[in-house]
Amino acid sequence: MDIDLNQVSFIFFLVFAGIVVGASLAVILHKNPVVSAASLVLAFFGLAGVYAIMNAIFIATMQVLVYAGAIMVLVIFVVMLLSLREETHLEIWKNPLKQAMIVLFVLVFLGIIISAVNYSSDIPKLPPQNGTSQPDYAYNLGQKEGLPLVAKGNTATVGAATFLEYLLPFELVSVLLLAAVIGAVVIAKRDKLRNL
Amino acid sequence: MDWNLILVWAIKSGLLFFIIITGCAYYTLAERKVAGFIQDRKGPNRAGPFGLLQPLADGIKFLTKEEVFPIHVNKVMYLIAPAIAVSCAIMAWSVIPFGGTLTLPSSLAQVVGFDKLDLQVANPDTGILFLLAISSLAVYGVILAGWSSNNKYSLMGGIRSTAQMISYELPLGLSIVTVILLAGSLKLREISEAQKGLWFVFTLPGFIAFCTFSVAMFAETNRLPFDLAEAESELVVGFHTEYGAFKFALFFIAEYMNMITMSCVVSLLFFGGFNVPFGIGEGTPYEGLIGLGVFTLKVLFFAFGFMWVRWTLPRFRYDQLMQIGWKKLIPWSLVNIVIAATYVVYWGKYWKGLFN
Amino acid sequence: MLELFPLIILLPLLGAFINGLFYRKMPNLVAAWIGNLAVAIPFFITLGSLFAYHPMENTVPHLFTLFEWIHVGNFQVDFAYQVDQLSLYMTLIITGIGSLIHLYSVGYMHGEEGFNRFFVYLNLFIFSMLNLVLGDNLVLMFLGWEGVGLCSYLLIGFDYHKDSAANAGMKAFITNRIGDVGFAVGIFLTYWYVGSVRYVDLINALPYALPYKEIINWVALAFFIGAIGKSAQIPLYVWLPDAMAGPTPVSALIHAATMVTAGVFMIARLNPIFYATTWASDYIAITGAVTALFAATIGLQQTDIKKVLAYSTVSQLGYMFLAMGVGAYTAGMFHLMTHAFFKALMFLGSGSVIHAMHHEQDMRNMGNLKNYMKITWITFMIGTLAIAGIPPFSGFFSKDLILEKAYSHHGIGPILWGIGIAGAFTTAFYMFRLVFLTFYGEERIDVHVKKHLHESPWQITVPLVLLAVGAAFAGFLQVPHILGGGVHILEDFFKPVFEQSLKVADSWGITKEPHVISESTEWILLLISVGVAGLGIFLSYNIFQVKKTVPPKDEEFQGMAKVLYNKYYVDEIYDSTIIQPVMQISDALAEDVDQKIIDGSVLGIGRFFSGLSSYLRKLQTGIVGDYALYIVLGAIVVVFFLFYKGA
Amino acid sequence: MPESILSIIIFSPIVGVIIIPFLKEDTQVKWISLLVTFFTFIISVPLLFAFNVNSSELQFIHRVDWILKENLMIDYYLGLDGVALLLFVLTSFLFFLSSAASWTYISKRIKEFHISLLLLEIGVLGVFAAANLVLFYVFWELMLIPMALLIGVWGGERRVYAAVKFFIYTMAGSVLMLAAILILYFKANTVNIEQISTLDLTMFSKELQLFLFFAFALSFAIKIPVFPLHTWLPDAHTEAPTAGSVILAGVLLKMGTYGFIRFCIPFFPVISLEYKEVLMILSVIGIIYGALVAMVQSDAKKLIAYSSVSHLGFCTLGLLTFTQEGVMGGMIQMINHGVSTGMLFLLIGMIYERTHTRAIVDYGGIAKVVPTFSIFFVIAMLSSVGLPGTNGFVGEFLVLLGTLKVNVVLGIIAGTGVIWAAGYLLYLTKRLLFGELTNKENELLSDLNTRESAILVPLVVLIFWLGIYPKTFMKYLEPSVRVYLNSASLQAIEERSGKKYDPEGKPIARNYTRSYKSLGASVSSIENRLGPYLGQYAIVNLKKHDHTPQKEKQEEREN
Amino acid sequence: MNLISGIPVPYYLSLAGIMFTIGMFGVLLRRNAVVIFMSVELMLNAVNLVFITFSKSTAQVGGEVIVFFVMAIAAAEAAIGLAIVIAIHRQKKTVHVDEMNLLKW
Repeated sequence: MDIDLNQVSFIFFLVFAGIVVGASLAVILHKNPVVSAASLVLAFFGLAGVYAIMNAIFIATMQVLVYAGAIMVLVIFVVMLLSLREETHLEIWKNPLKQAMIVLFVLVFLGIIISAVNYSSDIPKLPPQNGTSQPDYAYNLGQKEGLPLVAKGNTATVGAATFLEYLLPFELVSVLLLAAVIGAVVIAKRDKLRNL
Repeated sequence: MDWNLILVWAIKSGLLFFIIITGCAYYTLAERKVAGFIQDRKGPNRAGPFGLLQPLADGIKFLTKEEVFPIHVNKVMYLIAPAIAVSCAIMAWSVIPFGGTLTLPSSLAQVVGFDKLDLQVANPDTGILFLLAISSLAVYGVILAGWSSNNKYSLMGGIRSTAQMISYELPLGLSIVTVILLAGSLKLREISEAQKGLWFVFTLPGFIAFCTFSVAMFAETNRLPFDLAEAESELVVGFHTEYGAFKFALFFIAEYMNMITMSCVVSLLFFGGFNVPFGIGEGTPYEGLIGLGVFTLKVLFFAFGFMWVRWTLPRFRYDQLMQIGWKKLIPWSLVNIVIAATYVVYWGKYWKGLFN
Repeated sequence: MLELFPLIILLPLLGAFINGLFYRKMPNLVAAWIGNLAVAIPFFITLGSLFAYHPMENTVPHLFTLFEWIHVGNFQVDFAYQVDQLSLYMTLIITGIGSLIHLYSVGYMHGEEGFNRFFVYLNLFIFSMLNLVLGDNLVLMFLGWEGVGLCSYLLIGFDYHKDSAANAGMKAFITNRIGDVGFAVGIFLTYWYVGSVRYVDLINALPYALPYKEIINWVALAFFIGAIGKSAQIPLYVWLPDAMAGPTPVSALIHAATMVTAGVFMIARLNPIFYATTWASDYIAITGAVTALFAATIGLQQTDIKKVLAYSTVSQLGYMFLAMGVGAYTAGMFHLMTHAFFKALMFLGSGSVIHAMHHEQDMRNMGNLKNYMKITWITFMIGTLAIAGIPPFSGFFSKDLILEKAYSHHGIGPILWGIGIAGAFTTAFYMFRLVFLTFYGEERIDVHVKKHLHESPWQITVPLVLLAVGAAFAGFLQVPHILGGGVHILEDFFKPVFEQSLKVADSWGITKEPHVISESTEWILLLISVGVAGLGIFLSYNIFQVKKTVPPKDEEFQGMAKVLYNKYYVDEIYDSTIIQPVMQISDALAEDVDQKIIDGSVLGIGRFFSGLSSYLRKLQTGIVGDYALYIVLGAIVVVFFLFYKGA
Repeated sequence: MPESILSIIIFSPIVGVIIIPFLKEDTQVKWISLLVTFFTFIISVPLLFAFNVNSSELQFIHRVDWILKENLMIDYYLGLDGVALLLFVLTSFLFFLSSAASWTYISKRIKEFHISLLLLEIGVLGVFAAANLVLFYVFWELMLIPMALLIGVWGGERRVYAAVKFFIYTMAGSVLMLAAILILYFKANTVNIEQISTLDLTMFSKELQLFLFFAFALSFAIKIPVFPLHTWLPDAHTEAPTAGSVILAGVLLKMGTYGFIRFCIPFFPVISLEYKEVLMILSVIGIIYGALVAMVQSDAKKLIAYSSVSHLGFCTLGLLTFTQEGVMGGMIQMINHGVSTGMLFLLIGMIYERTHTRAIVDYGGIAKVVPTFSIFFVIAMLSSVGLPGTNGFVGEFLVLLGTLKVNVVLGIIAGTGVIWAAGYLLYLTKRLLFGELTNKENELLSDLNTRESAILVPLVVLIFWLGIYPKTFMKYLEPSVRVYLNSASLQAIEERSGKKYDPEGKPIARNYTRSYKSLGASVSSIENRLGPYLGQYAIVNLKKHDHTPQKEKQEEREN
Repeated sequence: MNLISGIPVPYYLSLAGIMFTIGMFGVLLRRNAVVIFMSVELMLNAVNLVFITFSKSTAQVGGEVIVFFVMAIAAAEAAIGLAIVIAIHRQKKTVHVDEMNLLKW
C-alpha cells in the first residue's frame, strides 16, 4: 500500500507554518529579549523546514547554518553582553495616534499582501528554462576544468549558478562582508582602544 | 512510497540510537578507566566485572535523583537547554556513514524488496554542511543553560563557551572547506570514497587542515585543554553549575556524543572513513562489513585520543585560547584553502601519482 | 584732376590722425600747419576738379568707390563717392570757408591749452562733413551726419572742465540723435519701399515706387525730422544757442556755415523724394517760415553777442527750409552759400571782438569799438548789411529769391511770404541793434580790458577780409531778371541735379509748377522786402544810436522783453515736460519695477520654498520609528500605484 | 590642420590647470596663465584662415565614439560653423585679455583664480564647438561653476548673493533644457544638431514642440538675458571682478543668443515663427527698459550691466526679424557687444583698481588727470552708442533695418532706443570724465600704464575694423545666416512636415532640408520664406521688378 | 493552480505575507533596538521565502542564489547593527530607539 507524499508534506507544511507564525508572534510580543531571540531561532527552524519541503535543501541548511547558527547566536550573545533585563511591560510607542497609524498601515499592507497572493494564485507554471535550472552543465563544467565531478542536485545547481551567472554579485557580497567585519570591529571597539 | 522503506529507515535509526547511547555510556567508563591507567590506579571496578555495569548504575542514579529547580530561573529555557544540547548531538549522527554499501542476503532481500543497504540514515546532498549547522546549534544548549539558570558563574561560563565555540567554528569550517575542495563534494559518503587510495591526511593541504581541525575539534567539544567553560577552579563548572539529576545527565551524554561524532568526522574527512587500507577485501560480499569494522577502529582510536589529551595536558588561559583561535588557526586555514586550490588544480595529480 | 578726389576725403582724416596720435608731444606750429594743409589742399583740388568736371554741361555724376562697407543680401553700401554739381558746390563751401577758419583758429586759439586737440577735431569735422556731402548713398551720408554731430559734441565740449560746455555738448549730441533716428528711419523706409539707398539707383527706382505715393510723404517727413535735428528747426533748435559755449571758430564753421546747413543739403540731395510728396513739403515750408520768425523774435532781446548770431542763424536756416519746402531748391542752396559767407564773417568778427575783449561776450559791456578795431568793424558792417538784405550785398539777392518763390507757391504761398517779410524786418532790426551796441555809442568797457584793446593779428583779419568780399559779391551769381541782365548761373549750374525731381514728379503725375507772377508784382515784392529791411535799420538806429538805449540787467527785463530774453522759456518747458518725466519714469522703473516687482518676485519664489521647507523639516524627527512609518507609507503608495497600473 | 584641432584648442588650458598648483610665486602663476591663454588664442586664429566661407556645414569636425551603444547614439562631436567660429576666437581672445587684466586686480587666492579662469575657458570654448546636445549641455554646465566661483570668491561686497543668484537662475534654465534634450533624444533617438535641424517635425505634437521650444528658449533667454529674466545680470556684473565681468559680457551672454541661432529656431521653426512677435516685443521692451534703468543708475558697473540688457535686446530683435539684414545685424551685434562692453568693463575695472569705488558721484572731471583713460573710454562709449564708423553702428543699423521691414511699429520704437543709449552713455561719460574735478582724491590718479593700454589697443582696433570694414567678419557669418533663414522658412517647414505631396499633389522635394549642408542654399525673398507669418505691420513689397538685384547678388556671391 | 511539492503557491506566499506583517508590526511597534533588529530579520526571511517560492514555481535557480546573497547581507547587517547597538549602549546605557534622536531637524 502507498502513502501520498504530497499529503505528508502538506501536513508537515502546516506544522512548520504553525511553528513559524507562533514563534514570530512570540518574537514581537514577548517582553523578554532572550525569549524573543530563542523563539526567532525556532521560527527560522520552521522556515528551514518549509524550505526542505520545497526541497530547497541547500537553502534550508544555509538557513540553519547562517541564521540560527551565526546571526542569532550573535544576537543572543549581545543581549547577554548588555545584560538586557526583562522589560516590566511590553515597551511600545506611547503616542496613541502613532499606534493607530501603525495598526492602520500594517492592516492596509496586510490587505495588499492578501490581494497580491490572490493575484498570484493564477500564475501559470512556467516550463523550466534551459541554463540555470539544468544542473548537468555543472558536470560539463567539471569535465572542462578537470575538476572532480559535481554531484547532481540542488546544491550543485545553486553552486553552479552562484559561481557562473552570479559571480560578480557574489564577489561584491564577499567584499561587503569584509567591509562589515572591519566596520563592526571599528565600531564596537572601546574608545581607549580606538587610538591603537 | 512504500511502507517497507520507511520501516527500514525506522529500524536503522533505532539501531543507531541504541548503539550511540550505549556507546556513550561505555565511553564514560572507558574514560575513567583510562584516567586511572594514566594516573597509575585502578578505575571503577566494583559494579560488575571490571566495573562493566558502572554506566548502568550511573544512569539509574541520575534518573532517580530529585529534579531541582533553583528559584528565579526561567523554567522553559532551563528545561529546554539540555534537550537542545543532546538532540543536536544525536541529530548529527543522521548523516554519518559508518560503512560502504551492505549487500543483503537474498532471503532478507526478498522481504525488504531491495538488496543494497547503505550504512547511513540519510544522505542529503549538503551532508557536511548539515553537520556543521547542527554542531553550530549546539551552542544554544550551552548559552541558554548559562543564561537561564540565573547564576553568575553559569552566565560567565555560558558566555565564555559561546565565544569559544563561535570563534572555533571558523577554523573548523575552513578546514572542512579544504576537504570539500579536495573531495569535490559535500556528501560525506562521496568524500570518504574520494579518499580511496590516498587519505587526505597524506596530502599537504589535508595535513594542515587536519592539524587545524583537530585543535578546533577539542575546542568545539569543550574538552581540555580548552574546557574553560567548566573550569572548576574559576567558575565551578560553568554553564551546568545549576543542573543536576537527569538534566545534567543529558548535558553529560551530549558532551560525550559530540566527542564520538567528532572522531567519526575526523576519520571520515582525513583518514579515509570506511576505506580499508591497501584495498583489502574489495569486491567481496563482505566489503561493507569490513569497511564498518575499519571505520569503528579508526573512531575508537580518535576517541582514545580525546581521553589521552585530557589527562595529559593542562588548561589554556582565556586570552591564549582566543589568540590561538583568531591569530593562528584562522590565518593558517585561510592560507590552506589557497594551497588546496592549487593542489586540486595543478599539482594534485602528480602527488597522487606517487601512490598509485 | 578728378582722380585726386579721394585725397579730398583722406587728407583731413590723415591730418586728424597724425595730430591725434602725437597731440601730446607735437609743437603747436607743426600741428597748425598739418591742420591747415589738410583742409587747404582739398580746397584747391576741389577748385581744380570743378573745372575738370565741366558742371555746366555735364549731367552724369562722377562716381568712384574706395572699398566696400556693408553688403548684406540686397543691402549694399560702399565707401563710394559721387561728384556732381551739388556735392562740388558744398565741397567748395566746406573746404573754402573751412580753410579760412582753420587759418583764423591759429590766431584765435593761440596759447590756449589743447591747441592741437582743437585741430584734430576740426580736421575730423571736415572729414565727416565731406563724407556727408560726397557720399553716393544715404548710409554714407548718415555716417557723415553723425560724424559731424560727434565733432560738434567734442568741439562744444572743448573746454570739458567747464560744466556748461560739457552739458551743452551732451545736449547737442542727444538732440541731434533724435533727429538722426528720424533720418535712419527715413533710410530704412527708402530701402524697403524704393529698394536702394544709392542716389543713382534712387532716381531710377523711384518711378516704380508709385504704389507708395502716399507713404513717400512719411518717408520725406522722416528725413525732415533728421534735418530738423541737424539744422536746428522748431522744435529741436534748442541745442544751437547753447552750442555757442564752444570756441568761436567752431561756431563759425560748424554752427553757421557748414554743419547746420546739412539738413538743407540733404533735402536738396533727395529732391526727387521731397518734390514728389503731396503734403510733406508744405509742412517743411511752414516749419521753416515759422522758425525764421520765431528765432528772429528771440534774437531781439539777447545781450550775448554770440547768442544773437546763433538765433539769427536759426532764423536764416528757417528761410532755407522755406525755400526747400516750396520747391525752390536753387534759391535754398543760394541762400545757403551767401549765409555761409556772411554768417561766418560775423561770427569770426564777433570772435575777433571777444578775443580783443578777453572773452567778454556781453554787449552791455561793449560799445564804440570801431575806434579800436577798424577791420573788424568794416567787415562786420558788410556782413550785417548782407543779412539785413540791403542791395547790393549777397543776402539781398538770396533772401529776395526765396521770398519771391514763396509768394508764387501754390495755396499757402502768400502767408509764407508774409511770415518771411516779418522775419526780414526783425532780422534787420536786431542785427543793427547788435552793431550799434557793439561798435557805436559810448564805451561801457571796463578799464583794464581797455588798456590793451587792439586789432587782432593777421591770421584773424585776413579771413575776415576774404569772407567780407564773399559776403559782398556772392550775390551776383543769381540776379533777378527784373534788375537788368538776369544772371542765373546757379540755376543752370544746378539744373542737372534738380530736374530729376521733375522727372519723378512727372512719372507720378504730380505737377507743382509755381504760378507765374507778373513783373510788377515782382517789383512790389522786392521793394517791400527792401523797405522793411530799411525800416528795421531805421528803428534800431533811432533806438540804440539816437536814444542810446542799453539793454537792462538780466533781472530788470519787463513783460514781453522778459519772455523774449528768456527765449520763450522753451528750455524750461522741455525740461519740465520731457527730461524730468523721463528721469522720474526711469527712477520708478529702477526702484519699483526692477527691484521690487521683478527681482522681488524672483526672490519671493526662493523665500516661499525656504519657508515651506522650514515646516517640512519637522518631519525629520530623528526617531527611527517615524522613518520606518514613512517607509511603510511610501511602500503602500508605490504598491497601490503598481496595482492600479497593472489592473 | 590636424583633425583634432578643436579638441586641442579647447583643452589646451588644462595645461595651465595642471601646472599652476605646483607653482611657488604669484608672478609665475600669472605668467603661466597668460601664456596658456595666449597660446590658446594663437592656435585658434588659424581657424579663421582655414575656414571655408562658402560651405555652410560644420567644419574642423572632430568626431570620436564616446558613449556609443546600439541604442545610445551619443558621440564626442565637435565642429564650428561661421558664427560659432567667430565667437570661438573672440572667446579665446577675451580670455587672454582678461587674464592680463587680472594681473594686479586680483590680490588674493591668485592660483585658484587663474585655475577657475582656465576651467571657465574650457567650458565656454566647448559650448561654442559642441555639435551634439549632450556635449553642449556638459560644457554648458562645466562653464557654470567656475563662473559662479569667480563671482562668489573674488567679487565685491555682496558677491555671494550675486553668485548664488547667478547660479540658481542659470540652473533653473538649464534644467529645463536638460529635460528638453532628453525628450528630444527619446523621441528622435539622436542628439546630433545637424540631424535634429532637418528632422521630420511630425514626431512631435504641437504642444510638445511648444514645450521643447520654450524649454530651450527659457534657458537661453535667462542667459542672454531677455527682459523679465534679467535681474541676475546687474548683480553678477556689479559684484564680479573685472575679468569676470568681461567674460560675462563678452562671451557668456552670447551663449544665449548662440543657442537661439543653433537650437531654438532651426529645431522648431513653426513655433519660432508663430511666437516671434512675443519675443520681439520682449526684446524691444528690453532695449527701452534697459536704457531707461541704466540712465538713473548710480553705480558705473551696474549702468553698463543694464546697457548690456539693452544691447542684447538688439541682438535678439535682429535675430527674430528673419530678414537677412536683421539676422546679420544681430550676429554682428553679438561680436560688437563682446568687444565694446568688454572694453567698458575693462576700463571701469582699471579705474576701480585706483579708486576702489564704483559710485559715479565719486568721479567727475577726471579727464584732466587721466587723459589716456578718457580717450579710450570715449572711444568705447561711442562704439557702444553706435556711432557710424564704429562697430556698434553696423549692428544696430542692420538690426533696425530688418526690424522695420517685419514690423514698422516695433522698428520705430526700437529706433528710439538709440536715443536713450546716447542719453545714458553720454550722461555717464559726462559725470565720470567731464566737468569740474569734484573729488579731490582723484587729483592724484595715475594714468593707464603700458600694460593696460596694451590690453585696450587691440580692442580699439577691433572696434574700428568692425565698423569700417565689417566684410572680414560678415563673410564668416553669411553661411550661418543662410542656414538660419532657410531652416526657419515655410519651405523647410513643409519639407519637414513629413508630407509627401503638397496640396497640388506635386511631390515635395527636399531642397533645403536634405542635409545640414543643403540648409545653406541661397535665401529667397522674405515674402516667400515667411508668407503668412509676416505680421500685419510688415512692409510687404508690391513692386514688380522684385528682388532681381538680389538674385544677381546671390549668384555672384555663389561663384 | 500551481503547486510546489503538492502545496499551492499561495499558501507559501500567505505564510510569507503573515511573517512579513508580523515583522513589520515588530519594527513599528517595539522600541527595543535588538527586538526591532530581530523583526527586520523576520521580514527579510519572509522575503526570502517569497524568493524561494517563485524560484521553485518558475523553475529558476536565480531566486535561491539571491536568497543566499540576502543571507550574506543579513550576516553583515547583524555584525554592523549589533556593533552599533553595543556602541550606543555604551554611550546612553539604553537600547531604546526613541532616546536616540540627535539627528533631527
